[in-house]
Amino acid sequence: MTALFFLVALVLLISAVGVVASRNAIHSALFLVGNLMSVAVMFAMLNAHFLAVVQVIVYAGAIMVLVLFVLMLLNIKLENQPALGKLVIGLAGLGGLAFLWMMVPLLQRSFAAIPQSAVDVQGSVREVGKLLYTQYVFPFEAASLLIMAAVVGAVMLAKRRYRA
Amino acid sequence: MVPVTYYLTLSALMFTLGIVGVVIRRNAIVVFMCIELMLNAVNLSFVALSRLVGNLDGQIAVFFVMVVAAAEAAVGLAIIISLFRSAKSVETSDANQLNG
Amino acid sequence: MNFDTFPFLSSLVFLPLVGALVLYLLPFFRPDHDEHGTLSRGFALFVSLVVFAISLLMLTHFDAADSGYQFSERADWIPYFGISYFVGLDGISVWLVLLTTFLMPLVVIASASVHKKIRGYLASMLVLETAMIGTLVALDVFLFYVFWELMLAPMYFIIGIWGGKRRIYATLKFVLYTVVGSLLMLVAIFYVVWRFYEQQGHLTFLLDELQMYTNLTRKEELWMFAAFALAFGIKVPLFPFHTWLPDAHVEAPTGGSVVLAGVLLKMGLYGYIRFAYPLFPRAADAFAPYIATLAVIGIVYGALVAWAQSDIKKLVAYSSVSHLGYCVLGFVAFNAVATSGAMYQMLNHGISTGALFLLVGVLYDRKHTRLMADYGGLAAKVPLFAFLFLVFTLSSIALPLTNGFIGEFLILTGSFKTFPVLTVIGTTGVVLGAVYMLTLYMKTMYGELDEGKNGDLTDVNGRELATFLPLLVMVFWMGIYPQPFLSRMEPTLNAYFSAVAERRAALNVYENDVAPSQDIVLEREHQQARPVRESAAQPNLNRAVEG
Amino acid sequence: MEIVILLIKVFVVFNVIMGLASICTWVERKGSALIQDRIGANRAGAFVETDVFLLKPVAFVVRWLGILGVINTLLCDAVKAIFKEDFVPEGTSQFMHCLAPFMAVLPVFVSFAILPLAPDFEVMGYHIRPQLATIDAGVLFLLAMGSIAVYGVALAGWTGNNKFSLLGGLRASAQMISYELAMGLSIVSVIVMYGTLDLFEMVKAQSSVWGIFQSPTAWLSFIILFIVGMAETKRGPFDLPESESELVAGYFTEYSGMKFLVFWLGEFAEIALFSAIIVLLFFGGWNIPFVQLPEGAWWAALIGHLVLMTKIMFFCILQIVIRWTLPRFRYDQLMNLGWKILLPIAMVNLMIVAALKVF
Amino acid sequence: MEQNGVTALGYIPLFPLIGSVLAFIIGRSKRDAAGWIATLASAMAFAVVVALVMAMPEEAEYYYRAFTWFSVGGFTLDFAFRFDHLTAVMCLVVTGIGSLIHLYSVAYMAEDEGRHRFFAYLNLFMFSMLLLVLGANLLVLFVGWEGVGLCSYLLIGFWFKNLSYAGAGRKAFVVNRIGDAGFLFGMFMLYRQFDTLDFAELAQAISVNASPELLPLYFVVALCLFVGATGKSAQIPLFVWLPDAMAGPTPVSALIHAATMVTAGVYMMARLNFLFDLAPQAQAIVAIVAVFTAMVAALTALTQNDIKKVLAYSTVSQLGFMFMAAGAGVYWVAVFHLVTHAFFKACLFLGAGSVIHGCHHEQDMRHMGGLWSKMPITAATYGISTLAIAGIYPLSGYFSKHAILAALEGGHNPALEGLLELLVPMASVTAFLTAFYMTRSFAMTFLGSYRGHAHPHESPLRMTAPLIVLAGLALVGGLWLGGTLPHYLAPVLGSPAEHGHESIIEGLMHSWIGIAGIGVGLLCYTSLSQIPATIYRVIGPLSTLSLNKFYFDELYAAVVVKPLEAIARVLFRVVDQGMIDGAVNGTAAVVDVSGEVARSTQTGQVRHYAFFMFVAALLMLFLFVFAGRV
Repeated sequence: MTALFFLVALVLLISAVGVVASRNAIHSALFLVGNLMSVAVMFAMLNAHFLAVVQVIVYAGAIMVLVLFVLMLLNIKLENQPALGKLVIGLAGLGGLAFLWMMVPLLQRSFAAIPQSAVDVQGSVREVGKLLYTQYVFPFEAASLLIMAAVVGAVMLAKRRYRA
Repeated sequence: MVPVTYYLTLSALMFTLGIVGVVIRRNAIVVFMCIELMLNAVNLSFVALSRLVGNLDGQIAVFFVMVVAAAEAAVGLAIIISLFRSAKSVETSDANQLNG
Repeated sequence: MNFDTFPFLSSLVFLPLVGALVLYLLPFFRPDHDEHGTLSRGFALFVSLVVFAISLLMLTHFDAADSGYQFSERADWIPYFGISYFVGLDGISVWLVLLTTFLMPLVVIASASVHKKIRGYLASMLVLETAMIGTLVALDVFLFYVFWELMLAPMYFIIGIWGGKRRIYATLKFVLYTVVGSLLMLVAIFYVVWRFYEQQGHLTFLLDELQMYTNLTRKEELWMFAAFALAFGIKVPLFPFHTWLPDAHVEAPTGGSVVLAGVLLKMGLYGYIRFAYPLFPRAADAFAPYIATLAVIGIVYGALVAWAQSDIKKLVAYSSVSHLGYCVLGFVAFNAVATSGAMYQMLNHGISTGALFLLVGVLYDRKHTRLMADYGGLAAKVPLFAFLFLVFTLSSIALPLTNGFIGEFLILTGSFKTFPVLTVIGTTGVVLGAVYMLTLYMKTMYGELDEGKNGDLTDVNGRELATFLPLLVMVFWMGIYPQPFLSRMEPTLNAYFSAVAERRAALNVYENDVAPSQDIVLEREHQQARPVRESAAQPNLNRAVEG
Repeated sequence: MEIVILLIKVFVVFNVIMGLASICTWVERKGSALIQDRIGANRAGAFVETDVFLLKPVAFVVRWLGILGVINTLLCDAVKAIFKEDFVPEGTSQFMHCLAPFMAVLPVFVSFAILPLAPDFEVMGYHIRPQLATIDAGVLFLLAMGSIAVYGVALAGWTGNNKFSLLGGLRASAQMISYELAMGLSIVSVIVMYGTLDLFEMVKAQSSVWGIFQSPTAWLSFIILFIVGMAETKRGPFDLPESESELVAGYFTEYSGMKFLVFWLGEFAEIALFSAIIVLLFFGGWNIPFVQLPEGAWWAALIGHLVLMTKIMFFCILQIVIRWTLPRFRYDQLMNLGWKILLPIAMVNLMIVAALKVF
Repeated sequence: MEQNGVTALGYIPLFPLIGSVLAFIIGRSKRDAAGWIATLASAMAFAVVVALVMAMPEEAEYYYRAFTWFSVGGFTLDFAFRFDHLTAVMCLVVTGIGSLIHLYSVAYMAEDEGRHRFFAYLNLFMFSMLLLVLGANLLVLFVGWEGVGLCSYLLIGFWFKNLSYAGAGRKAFVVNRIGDAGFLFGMFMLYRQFDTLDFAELAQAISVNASPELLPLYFVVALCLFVGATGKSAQIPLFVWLPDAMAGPTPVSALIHAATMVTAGVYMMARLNFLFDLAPQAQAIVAIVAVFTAMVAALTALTQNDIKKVLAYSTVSQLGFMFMAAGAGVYWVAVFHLVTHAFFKACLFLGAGSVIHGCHHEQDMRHMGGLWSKMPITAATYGISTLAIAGIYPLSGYFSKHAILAALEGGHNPALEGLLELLVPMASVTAFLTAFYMTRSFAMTFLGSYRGHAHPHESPLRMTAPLIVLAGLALVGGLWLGGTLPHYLAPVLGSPAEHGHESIIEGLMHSWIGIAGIGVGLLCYTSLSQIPATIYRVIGPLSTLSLNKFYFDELYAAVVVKPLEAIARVLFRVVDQGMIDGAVNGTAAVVDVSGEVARSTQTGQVRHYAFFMFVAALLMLFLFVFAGRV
């Protein structure tokens, strides 16, 4: 199990680096798809099956398709400007390292102590569905409203305004 | 059973990459993708912690994060398209009219 | 209509405001808006005269022997914060109110030279009068501050709209300068009220209560007094803060200058008397020599710079810096003779400088220039004007039998007791005063008349004379027989001195047995940066001491 | 031991897919010829002689098989595809160009994993359940794979580096996305009907009566699913993306050789996939009406499998027949059908099924 | 002293005040009436004074309290008058000579169209002078003191069309004001020490605590008051305004700069004799300054060509003599000389006035000469007065001047011991010079041949009558007053040392200085006219020095006036505009610049904003993580 974990983790990180580092937007999009897939696998390993599938459907299936659509429609040329100066990359990297340097020990300290709970929670569609429609029904409806708004917004924004 | 700290460290790494990506990259869509990356990192830690704690709330949270991410993607990309239509390029550095 | 319950002060304060409003609404009543403003001028004059009449009536009912607040009216304004509408009058403020109501009609008459938007001008004047009387009679610190700030608004418009060429710069500088000072004062007021609340448990803005029960340590007192001193120092143009005055005067219209010099400058010193000294007696003593030095510098500096001026109005402006230097020196000397001299000199300055500005206004209306070089040898052409100008010049350089002399003599005699050396330097101001005023008089009035430029000059007309006659009478009356004025100030001043002395003693008592512990407490608190400041224990301690 | 069973299962499933796909290609070519009253592909003669003595028996077998014509055409196609020049249009990245067909085909193959091919049976002491992966989410996995398929098409269109293939790719993905909705809803109504997500349980639930008769509107779901199936495979009346007169061959105009073969096989695999889904969901999978086979017997499982296969072949042929009979949709009719007809009906159907389920 | 006293005292100053107001108002329409109203008013005042002097019992003094001027915090001050012998003498002089001069100036100013203003100022002057003299406390005296300064300003600058005359008026007023400042210091110190300014109370308080440690206070107060006196009575430091004061009409010079105003200083020292007696060193200083003033003034008068300037310097010199007497501690002699000087100096000035009037405003002596025949009365009276001032025996000048020299030698004042050998000879030399320049002026105007181009004529009776009266007083005054004055002033100034009655011969013997002066003067300016020319050549630079009044004016201008003007300009330009305004505008500029800096962070680049957010988040995290532990 841990071997699988490290493998998937590796894929995940490589694809993440790929997203950030690749010069061509399409490549980074594909890397992101790979990343999302590996996250889905992670979910599956954590018994969150419903989430894994939903992750694939929502992220890989819908969002990335949109991204690819946009990329292809706008036929983004390669990043013609030179990559940002060394200073900015260095600085950002430094910031990232600092963040890690602080965050990782913090996580270690705060969560290592908590014992692994006995209940082996199963993220199956049934359990999640049951919980979703009983306890979290209000947020669920709110989410649907949000999506409605997003759709209307997207249409309004992207609709080509024909000169009257 | 893989200890939870591994997952958290992994998500932290991913999150950092996301942030660095956002700060470094010039192309709006790549920035958008990096944000998706960060969101995924958060989802991962959610699920890991929900397993640690033993109830499904974490997973419900991830569900809603995905909903929001989807909505955000729709609107974000619409913006990028309208941006492209006006600024003829998706480089964030070109869209700096709101300065001064 | 028995007069002991008639609300004198409130009517004095709010009548002009009502007048201003009616003036504002005038065009709605009389659609055929009178083009050259005679209707609005007449109405404004009527309002100001009524207010003056009421103030005279009040004066007759003013009991000279009573040292406390008379005609006081009190009502809760914002009970939650302990702010109340508490107005009262005593020996200190009675004559200043009279001066305001006395000058206002003259200013309105003198407003004939203003032609554009006359209604707005008169309305601002009336609002200004409300603010001025309000400031003088307010005994609630908050109410005082409200009127204090309200004074600025109309003045801003008067200088800003009807002023000379550089009016925007001048009025902005004037307002900003004063506001900065008064904001510091506001902070100080809140601090004092807060300390009062800490010690007494309830909020109040009443000056008397604050003065009686707020126990401050010496360090706090110094800071508070410094804030008050700065705010009032800017208003009375004390030496380093005076640069707004010449600009404001040069650019202000005649009426604006008269009011600004006549009354507004007195507010600063009145502030010292009414608020700064009673609230912080010990700090006042500590600051007294410095303020006195600044005052004397102001006298000599004002006189010298006035001598170097070529613009008449600027010369008179700097002369008022010098005259008010005397008033401050007199007050800071803090003994019966000097302080009553200072208060008397405030009235004189109001009259003589007010008259001088009106005179300059007369010249400006005819020749539209304020430079001395443009005039010369006018005495032959306009003898009556020359005579009036002579009388007011003499009053300004404090010639005996004119009002200036009494004030100046009292100030110098009184302050010689406390600051001998400073008074000696101050007296040179008397000589320098004679130098620049007579130079002004000589350059404008004597010498050859240049027919070309000033040939067509017309002498003072009836309207203008109407503004000068009352001032003339006051100059000689206050010069020859000042007793009625002084006798009304006397009891209040004595009570005032004893109150401040007694307060100083009480604070010293509070200082040496309670305060030290409190200071240590303060120091300790600062070190540990403990968020919650325990102050519960203090109040009962103080009450023990007080009781 | 499980690994071995697993491997066997994988082998079996792979063969099923490839078998179905290749047969379909042949059926397509012969069927369309039959419909259009012409002789189908018969040229791919198997007339092979060889003077090498050793190879003679092989040649004989090939000639005999050739008679059947089926294998022969398939072999010839395969051989043709392999030897054709593998052309990559310049201007696009070579990697992307190769990646596209696989991204298109991968989901289809992966989807077969969850399809149960026969009732479970006992053999040599092992209880074998002929379903490659029993995922808890079950049918949802199908939906997931459906949405992944869009990538392949989109990428293919884009790497073609010309306006026509790009437009073709976009139209194809747009079509697939819009019909996914209807598919999702109809599958959800099925899930509501059976109460489970796992296909195996679904087929079990149909042992008594086929799915289509279980609830009054089941036939409606069947029809929607069938239409969506046609649309997803971009064939039949819905083959707008690749064969529009002006789009030349749609998104895979630039593909030739092996990559074209992958696309083509993928397409037929998809036909097989959708017929399988329809059969499993609505036509009782391996259940023969009114006949109750004994549980667990290996021969019963074999019969069940064969029954399943015949049903799937029937629907494949049905689809192919529909393709060569109905005229092509106009793009707006296509979208109109997808969004304004199928979607509302699917929603109503879902509501009715849910209502029935509750009361 | 009875409380409200004699209201008549109030009338004395009241008449000139009413006269001044009436003259101004009525004069605006009827110019001539103004003159007569003014003269009438001063005459009536004179009449009241004479009546009071007659009615006053020997030792008594009148006191009249008009009203309490102001009472503030324990310091009450009444507007009150005192009338004792000293005041009586001064009032007689002021009102007497004043009325004569009014009469004279009615004629003198006959054709000047601003004469109503002139007479109003003249009466106002009389009012102030009477206030000064009658004042019962230092403050009322000070009121009169400044009032007189004001009137001299107005009268000197009467012909204001000429800017230099106006300048002279201003100069007079400013110099007086400087003196008054000194006077004020004196008053403050007295008030601070004794809380009162009333003469009676002061005298009583000072006599009570004449303790040694107060002596330095008395010295300083005496000096300050003397500074005031120098301002008013034109002594060394502050005498520069008197010569320029000649810019005013001649009657003004006669009244103000000869008889009344300039003597105020002497009167003040006489009035405060109890104070000055306690400060011998101060008196010594007074004497020294007086002698030097006399000497310098006499030397300057030698070379003046303007007849009024000569008389002006002679006044300064004679005042020097009066202060010598006061400095020596013998006040009645000072008053005696004051009175006699009033007589002959007024007569001299009026004579000069009638000469100028006759020669149609010609003031330069070089254009006169030989007027003896044309203006006999003026010449005669002028001659008598010249003899009087020179100190010839029977005339008043001799008695007072002789008394001064005697007093100086007498040496009542201990502090003067050492200096006497220097002072007495200087005094006598000055007396000789006085006689010399007076005869020079007499000779140049009246003797020899007429050098001017106008045709002089005798002045009308109204001008010559006062001349005759004054000349008569000059003649007989000395004898009469010499005897009666010391006893009359005894109650106020203390009884004088008795001195024998001289015979005529002794008188002539003692006045040898005067005779010698006149002789030499006549010799030089009648027959041997070339002698003065040669003398001038010999002492060349000295003469130019004296001609330009020892450059005092230029000195003051350079030392005081110019630097002050420069400082004023610098203060205004550099300090006011530059520093303070600079600071104010500076803060505004600072705000502006900081605004600009803040604006530069808004680059419009989304990346930058993202980065800022990231850094901020890092900081927050850092705080969160490490705050707990630090």
